[in-house]
Amino acid sequence: MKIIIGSDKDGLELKEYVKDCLEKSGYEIVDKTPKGADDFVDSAKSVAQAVVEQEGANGILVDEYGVGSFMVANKIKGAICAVVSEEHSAKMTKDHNNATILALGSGIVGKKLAKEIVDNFVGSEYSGGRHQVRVDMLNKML
Amino acid sequence: MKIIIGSDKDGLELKEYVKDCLEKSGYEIVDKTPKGADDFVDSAKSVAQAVVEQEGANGILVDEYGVGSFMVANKIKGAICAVVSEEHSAKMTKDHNNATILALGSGIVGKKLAKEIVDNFVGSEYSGGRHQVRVDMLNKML
Amino acid sequence: MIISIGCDHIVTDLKNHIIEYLEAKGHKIIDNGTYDHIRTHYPIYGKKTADKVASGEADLGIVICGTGVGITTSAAKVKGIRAALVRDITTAKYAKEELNANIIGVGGRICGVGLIENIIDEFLESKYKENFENDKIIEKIDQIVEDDSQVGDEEFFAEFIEKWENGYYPKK
Amino acid sequence: MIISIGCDHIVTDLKNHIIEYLEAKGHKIIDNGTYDHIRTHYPIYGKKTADKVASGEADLGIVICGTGVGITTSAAKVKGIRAALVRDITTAKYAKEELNANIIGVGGRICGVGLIENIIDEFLESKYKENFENDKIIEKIDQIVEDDSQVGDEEFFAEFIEKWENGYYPKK
Repeated sequence: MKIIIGSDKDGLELKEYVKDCLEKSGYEIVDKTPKGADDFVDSAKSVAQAVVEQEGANGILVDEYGVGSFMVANKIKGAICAVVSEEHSAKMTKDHNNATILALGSGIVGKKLAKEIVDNFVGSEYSGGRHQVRVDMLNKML
Repeated sequence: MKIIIGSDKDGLELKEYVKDCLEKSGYEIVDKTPKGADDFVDSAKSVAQAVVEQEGANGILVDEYGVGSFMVANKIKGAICAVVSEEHSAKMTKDHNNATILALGSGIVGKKLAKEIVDNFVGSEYSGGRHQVRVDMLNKML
Repeated sequence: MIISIGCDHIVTDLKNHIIEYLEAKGHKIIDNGTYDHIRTHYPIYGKKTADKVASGEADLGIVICGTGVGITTSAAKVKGIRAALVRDITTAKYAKEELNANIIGVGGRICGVGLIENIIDEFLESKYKENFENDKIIEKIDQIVEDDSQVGDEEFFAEFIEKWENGYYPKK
Repeated sequence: MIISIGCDHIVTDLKNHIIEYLEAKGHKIIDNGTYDHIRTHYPIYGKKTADKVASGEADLGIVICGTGVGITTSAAKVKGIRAALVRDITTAKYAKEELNANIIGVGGRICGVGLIENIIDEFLESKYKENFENDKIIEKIDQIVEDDSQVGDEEFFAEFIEKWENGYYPKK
């Protein structure tokens, strides 16, 4: 699976850590912001657009609180982004919401927790079924 | 208020950050482990014992998950330690449980969240009243 | 304050509790449903709740589903909405103070009610800190979506609701 | 597995839900109370729950109160108990795998039920990773308390319960 990542300057360190972990797990990483974008609007937009354009790709966004990236990524048509600080939501949002983008706050989650969240997100799959009507609704918006 | 702090090596960086924040807020800090203890058993025991001995002092413990320090500090008679990763518990445990020691996990909480948790903890007060019977029960234990 | 609120069928009881909690504090609530536990679809209620905020009918909005992700995402996709999904008070405060968030989302199967009450308190009580930096970021966020024709369109999801009722989607 | 469980009056319904959840998975539950919503004191139930684990009557224990702090602290103060208060699955896994925690605590007003179920699943399913490092830390923790005379003493809190009933403590 291809994982497209990006962060602003505040999220740079955690993004690098997450990137390392994912590379060690064998994922193909596309880093949209190797030096950190000027702000989370830029990083979130570019990652969300790239994820929407590439069938099967996932995205990971980091800024200081995560919530800014969440706000922005969901403004891109077809993007479903979850900001998460525990593992259960990371799994469930893949399974139920077909979320393809995960946002993390570097000032909110520590590295051990961030790694588990990311592993749960990239390791889970959308289960379809009844959930598809809701995903179709989200995808019509904007 | 005097705040007695300690960490193992994994918690050292977050402990230093918390220490800086508290010093800037004007608290008197006693650092029991300037270089980080060998393990969280040592740091938690020494901070918990010091807090119990000094009327009015509070303690803060950091290790990678926080939960090890919690386990250990509560083995000291008279110590009431809360391991916390959000602000509401940080307030409530002071107010209701008369907790005097806070444990944090450096791998679990980010710095922004850790600072808010610490501020809520040191800024709250025990409300006594009906809660005292429970605190008396805890203090009889061990 | 006038607060627009919405939820899915997983957390209706929690939403009712929050409505009582906020009414006791003197707020006026617009309850966009859902009103029972019959299976329904979170984007309906996320959009309805957000539409009221985008149009100015409500000051702020609150959305709740199981994890919070689905309903807050649907709210975030309404032009003019800056929706914050949170699990801590620090982020709620930041979102209001720096990003002037106008919708807060929480997961009712993720957060307990004590923490949720405190998150909502912080969100309602914090004030936006107006300054050049914050204004600039907010303008940048708001400019991503140009078209506002979806705001207030109550028939927007009709095609999907009809398909659902006609058995187009599996019920499992 | 035989699981010892306890709660205070704030979260009795949640405890009952967790008991059903675990019984459906085939576990045997020892329910140490409290059994209703009448105001009581968390250390009574934390200690009772922990005593069953310390004595070997139960394999593992679960304790719940509002924030989890009070009841988990009381469980932690029983000799032989390694109690972990958590709000995420990562910490639950760590506590079991590295510290061989035998009691898990959660806050019912802090965590939602979906997250709590997952935390408990992880705690029950993870296995202790026996190795020199972990064994050494655990021995160090267990050696802090020598006296085991409080374990199983059902009259231990009697003096405080009597004082409470006689109006020694304020009811506010």
